[in-house]
Amino acid sequence: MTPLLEIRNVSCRFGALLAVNKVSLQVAKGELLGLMGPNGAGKSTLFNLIAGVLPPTAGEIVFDGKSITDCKPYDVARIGIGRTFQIPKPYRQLSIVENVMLTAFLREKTTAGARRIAEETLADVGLADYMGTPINALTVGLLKRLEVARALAMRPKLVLFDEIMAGLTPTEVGSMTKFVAGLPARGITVVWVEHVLYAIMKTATRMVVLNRGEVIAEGAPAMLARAPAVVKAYLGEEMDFA
Amino acid sequence: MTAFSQLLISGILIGSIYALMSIGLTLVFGVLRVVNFAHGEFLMLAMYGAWGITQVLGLNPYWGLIAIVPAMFLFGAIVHRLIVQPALDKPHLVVVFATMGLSIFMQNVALMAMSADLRDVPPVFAQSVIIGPLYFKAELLLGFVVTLVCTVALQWIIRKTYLGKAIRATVQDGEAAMLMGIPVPHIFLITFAGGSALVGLAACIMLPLFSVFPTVGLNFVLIAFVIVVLGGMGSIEGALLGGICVGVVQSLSGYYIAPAFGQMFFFILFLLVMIFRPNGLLGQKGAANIGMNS
Amino acid sequence: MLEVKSLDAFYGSVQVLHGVSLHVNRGEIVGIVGANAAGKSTLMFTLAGLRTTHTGDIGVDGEPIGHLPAYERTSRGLILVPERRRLFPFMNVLENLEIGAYSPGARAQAKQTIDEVFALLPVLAERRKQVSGSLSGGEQQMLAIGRALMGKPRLLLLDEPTEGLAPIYVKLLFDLIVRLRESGLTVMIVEQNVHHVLRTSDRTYVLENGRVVLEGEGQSLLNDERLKIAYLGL
Amino acid sequence: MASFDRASSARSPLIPLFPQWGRVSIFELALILTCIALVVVRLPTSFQDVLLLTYMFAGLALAWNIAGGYAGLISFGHAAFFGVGAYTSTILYLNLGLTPWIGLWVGGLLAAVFGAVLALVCARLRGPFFILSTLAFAEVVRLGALNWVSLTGGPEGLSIPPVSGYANMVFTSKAIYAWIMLSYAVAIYAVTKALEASRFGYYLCAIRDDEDAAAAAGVNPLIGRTAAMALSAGLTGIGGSLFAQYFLYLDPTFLISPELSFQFALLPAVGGLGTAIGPVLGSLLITPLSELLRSHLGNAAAGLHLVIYSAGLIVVMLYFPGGLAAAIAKLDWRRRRS
Amino acid sequence: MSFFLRLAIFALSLFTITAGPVAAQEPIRIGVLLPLTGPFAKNGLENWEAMQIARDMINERGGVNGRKIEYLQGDATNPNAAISETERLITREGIKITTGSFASPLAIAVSQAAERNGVFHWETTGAAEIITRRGFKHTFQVGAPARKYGQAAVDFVVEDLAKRLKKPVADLKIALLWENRAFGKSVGDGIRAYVETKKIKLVYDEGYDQFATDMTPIVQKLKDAAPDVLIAISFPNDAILFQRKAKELNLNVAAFVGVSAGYSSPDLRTSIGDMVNGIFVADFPPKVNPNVLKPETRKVADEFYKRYEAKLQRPPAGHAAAGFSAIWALFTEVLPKAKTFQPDELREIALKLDLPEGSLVNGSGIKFTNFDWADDTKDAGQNLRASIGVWQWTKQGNEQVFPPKLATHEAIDVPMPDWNKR
Repeated sequence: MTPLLEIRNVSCRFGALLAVNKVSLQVAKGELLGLMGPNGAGKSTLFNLIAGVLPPTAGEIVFDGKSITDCKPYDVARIGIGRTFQIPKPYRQLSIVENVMLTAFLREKTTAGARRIAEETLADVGLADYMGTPINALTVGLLKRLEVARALAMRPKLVLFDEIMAGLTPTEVGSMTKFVAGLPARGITVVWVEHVLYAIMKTATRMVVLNRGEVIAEGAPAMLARAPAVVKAYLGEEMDFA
Repeated sequence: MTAFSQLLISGILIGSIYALMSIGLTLVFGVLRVVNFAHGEFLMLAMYGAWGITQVLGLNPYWGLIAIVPAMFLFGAIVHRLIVQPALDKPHLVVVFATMGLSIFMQNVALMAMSADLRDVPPVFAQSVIIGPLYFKAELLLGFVVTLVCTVALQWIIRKTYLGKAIRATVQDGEAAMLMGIPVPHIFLITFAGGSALVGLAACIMLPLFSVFPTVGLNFVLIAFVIVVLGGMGSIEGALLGGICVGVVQSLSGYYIAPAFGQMFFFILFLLVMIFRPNGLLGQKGAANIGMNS
Repeated sequence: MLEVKSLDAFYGSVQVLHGVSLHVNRGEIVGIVGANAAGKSTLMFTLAGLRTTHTGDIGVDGEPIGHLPAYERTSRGLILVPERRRLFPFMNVLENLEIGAYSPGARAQAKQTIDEVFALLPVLAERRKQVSGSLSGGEQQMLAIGRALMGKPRLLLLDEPTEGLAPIYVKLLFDLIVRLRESGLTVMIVEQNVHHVLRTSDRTYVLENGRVVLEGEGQSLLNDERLKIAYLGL
Repeated sequence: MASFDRASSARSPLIPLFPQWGRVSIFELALILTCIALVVVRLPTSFQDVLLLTYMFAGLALAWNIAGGYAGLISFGHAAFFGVGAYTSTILYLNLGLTPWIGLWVGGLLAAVFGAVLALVCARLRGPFFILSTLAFAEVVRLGALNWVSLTGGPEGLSIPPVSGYANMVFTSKAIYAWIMLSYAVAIYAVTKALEASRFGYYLCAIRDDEDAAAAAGVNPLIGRTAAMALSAGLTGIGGSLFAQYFLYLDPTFLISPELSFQFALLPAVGGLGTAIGPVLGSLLITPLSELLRSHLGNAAAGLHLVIYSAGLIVVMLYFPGGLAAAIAKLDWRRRRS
Repeated sequence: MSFFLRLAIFALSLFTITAGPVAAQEPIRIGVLLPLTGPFAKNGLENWEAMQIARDMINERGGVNGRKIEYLQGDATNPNAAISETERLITREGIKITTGSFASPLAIAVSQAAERNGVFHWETTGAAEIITRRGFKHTFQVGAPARKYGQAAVDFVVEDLAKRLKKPVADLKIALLWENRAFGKSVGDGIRAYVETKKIKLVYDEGYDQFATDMTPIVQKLKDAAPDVLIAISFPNDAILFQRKAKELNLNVAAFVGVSAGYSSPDLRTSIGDMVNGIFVADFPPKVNPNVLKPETRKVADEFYKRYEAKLQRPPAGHAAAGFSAIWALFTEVLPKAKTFQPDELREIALKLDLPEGSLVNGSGIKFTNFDWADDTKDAGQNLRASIGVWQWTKQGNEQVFPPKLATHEAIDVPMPDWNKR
């Protein structure tokens, strides 16, 4: 079976910095792929390459059999890739429902239809009670959920989640984890970057570890958590103070 | 050939005067990210002040500098305190409209106080300076020299003095500057007041060249905007370059095309630069995006 | 030295810190660890007086400073080296250092301090005319610390100082922190790199979701399972 | 772009204050009915010119608001579109005898083309750079109009013969003009309301609030910005044609002036950017106020009325940055809290 | 909101109703539209002073048939405001007669608004040809049409200067420079057409923008063209800029004829000092040879000049004198004959006027065209007897030099000495 998303030897360079270095990845349909790595590992850059925000300096990205290497973000969205932003980017002058409607418009041209999808999606992510709240009064956690709702309202084939757990309370993390875990069953493939590792470790079907722009490990979560390279990359090296 | 040289050099000279009057604007623009739409009226006020000094004391306008520059510094500080500072943490449009309101306000106060008469001072120097076949007004040459000195001095202040370094630090990273103990609000105040003082300097240099009347600012303010953006916002040497570009384009287009098109050609030049080099000729990368999001 | 009591901090209307209380004694190295977005940087900014609004008390040597703007806290001896260094990229090393000594008290001694900083961080002396944006990451971090030292701090706050640094620099950095403490400086350090912090610090606070969830001494905390849970989710 | 503070995130902040029927609140309905009544009752006949100017500026402010308020394209060059509209219908009428009833659509179309060009020219510019570029653009259009003498009459401008008749769209009765201007304003109000309810309208708001997020939602920001500017410019151009038919004289220097562009932007800013009701409130407040100040203080001392007007403007901008609409909404908030 | 608006409008309408005087002899109310703010304000305010003097003088003489004159003022700062203000005065104040408006674009605008409302407009100084070529019935232009300024300038060059320059007319090199606004372009067009009939070719003919801040290219082009006579139509600011630049770049012409506002303004001398000496000005005569005036006009003229100088500490400029002349003619020649004060009646009276030159304070007469002007049948309401002359700046002040009938002095300093000899 051909993978839904295939990244072939993709590199991205900012001046002297090679942020992503010849990364190759395959994401199968229905997978929940976790991407982990310390700060500056290149996770967000990789996301931006897939989402069309950045053009890769080398390599190719293929989605659903078609190359999306040169696609703009709006093209990528239209072919069915949803994404969240690490720092939430809500439309500050719109209401919560309207925020979600904007992505829903990709599936439903009428306002009423989009509103229906938006309300369903909001209920889905547990924001049903907040529909009347002004954006500026939302906590980080709620904004993250709003990001998730926006990415899902377009009924994507693939979603890119970028640190959706950061800033959430433990209970929130719990319910969100459960929610994300259920997505593949609904036909949505997930690529997920997360710093709150216990959430992703429990959920992901497969993990990829990035460090300094390169893939350093790949495999089942439980296995990776013990891998020395990963622990080293994450918790830092032990230092010799002698 | 003589005609061309004359036009070119005259364009450079007048352009340097435009640059001088724009430096204050570029400074404020660069540091506070604020477009002062009342800049032309600041110039008008300072020219009236210089004119008043020549009338009351019978001195030539250059002496007016001694009083006008500090007076405009004070005026700038007051305007900053009353209008600009309260608008800084508000959306960008607030300061735009507030300074535009100030512009109308000052124009009409001037009209009430001074009437619409043109005010002039007699020429300071009796004769043009003649070099070969070329003629130059001595006041213009002096203005050119003052602009150069002023640009160099300002560069020196910005590069070498503590205040200058604090200003640059504020521009490069306002938050980090605060962490280093730089009182950023005071830096803003000093910059705005200093920019106004520079307008005062420009006014004294311009008074022997141009008449002053309540709406004189309108004749110059668009030129100043073009120069500031053309040169790259906040870039002092950019303002000089932009000013000279505008002066030369104006001079050559008036001669080789038609004077009836007036400022059209440098507006077109301006739009072209905006399309192809949105950061201006000497502007820092990303300058054009400043003010985009809060 | 530093006393923080039931600090609530907000970005706009969003509350990020919830009732954080902590203290730092003179001459201590205190670490703050926690997962991403646990509120570590917010705590630092709030202490330095930037970005957030807050309720609760912040006191330095018994004097409340919570109401002061950032630039006045500097002259009270509280200086933050912010995350990602935040150097003035178009200025050279020397100028960056000079700016560090902006507050009046520090400026008077700037010439002397600069020699001390160069003695402490010889790499900066070599590069004094180089534009800071062109320095390597490690050099930049040294400069950021040097710049802060120019302001004659009594309490130095370091936010993620090892981020993006090569191991050699990480070691250098922690050596430096220890030396600074020996010269009488109090240091508070926010780090992702748990090992480093716990090895170096006298006491460490663990933040989670804007709350202090753990407090303890270095080594003992490293062996505390609760840390791993808070941090790694293991 | 600059986001104006609004007390609640609802697009019509007045809704909570007033009961609503479908998309139209009682407040809006009452406002429109009052506007109609003011024309119908003809009580203060002598105020009809102020009234019709108020309606015209309400329409123009609404048109500006589509670009400036919804799409975040703060233009200080809308007088150029106004001028293009005015000149087009007038030139077609004077040279080809085409009735302005048709000419105004041509004018609007041409103005829309100009708007699209401006949006594309300024595609990469934001903030003050965008503002200054629109200003420069309008100046280029003005100087073009001034110097294309054979078409525009140059500095002497164009005069439309004041011969009344429905075909030439010239009337002696102020009431008819008031009706026309009112229809214009109501039509653009309806366009604005339709925009608010449409996918396109949401797209514009998204581009204004966060271009990256909009792109992630499948919105092409360049196309959105261009379309918004073209729509806004086109409606402004139609307003220009109506203006020409009322004033009957076009002078390039004052028609395409920065002052006029500034006025277009000012009314929505005072009333409340990015709301349908804001520009209307702005025009209802400012236009009569400036006319009355001029007529009552113009005689006292030259310039005094503008001194008062501008001082008021500064105070309003500094203390009510969200405009009247936000102020009213805030009022409501306080009421609900207490 | 709209309730308060309505309340405000209601209150204001009450105010305007009650503010009207209830005297038995109601005053004659005239709307004066002048630019009191903005770029034209200087001349507008001067004109306003002259008009106020006229009102005071007529009221002191007992008014018009016992009825006082009352002015209602509108600030016609630009054409749009001019139309609004005219509409306001007409619709809200019920004005039936308007006057003003100094500058051509304003005159075009004001007359447009007046005509559509069927109001009688007595234009004092506006000059653009288009004002009287739109087939308006109630617009009368007492000042001169633009072409007349140009004709006066060219006639002066041909009939007087050529002799003094000792050159045959055909050899004269004439340059034309005009400011690209309604007045400048209109005069420029007039001169171009007129010199063609005289078989003279212009060696230079260009307009420049009103916001010009640098005259170098123009002066340089003129140096290349090296004309004997330069005719320039300017507003004050550009006139000063031009003269300074001409001196700076040493542009010498044998004779310089400036047209109207820029060169006739009395404070040109305070602005550019002795550089004014020798410049000719084609404009309304500020002060004509008193011998050409009718005796009673002479008395009025003396009083006007005295009052104006007492009030403003300077003699009136030509346009102020013209404003006075025109409004005085309205007070003394038109209004006394009116009974109903309806526009149509006023129009009949105006068309019947036949005042020889020398009847008005500035030496003009009045005879209006009514589509019957020989060389242009499109014209209606244009004053055929408006006098435009040429006067010269001298060391002492200014002297009328042309036409010979109005002249007080002979032209001097022809050719003008070069800049370095002045």
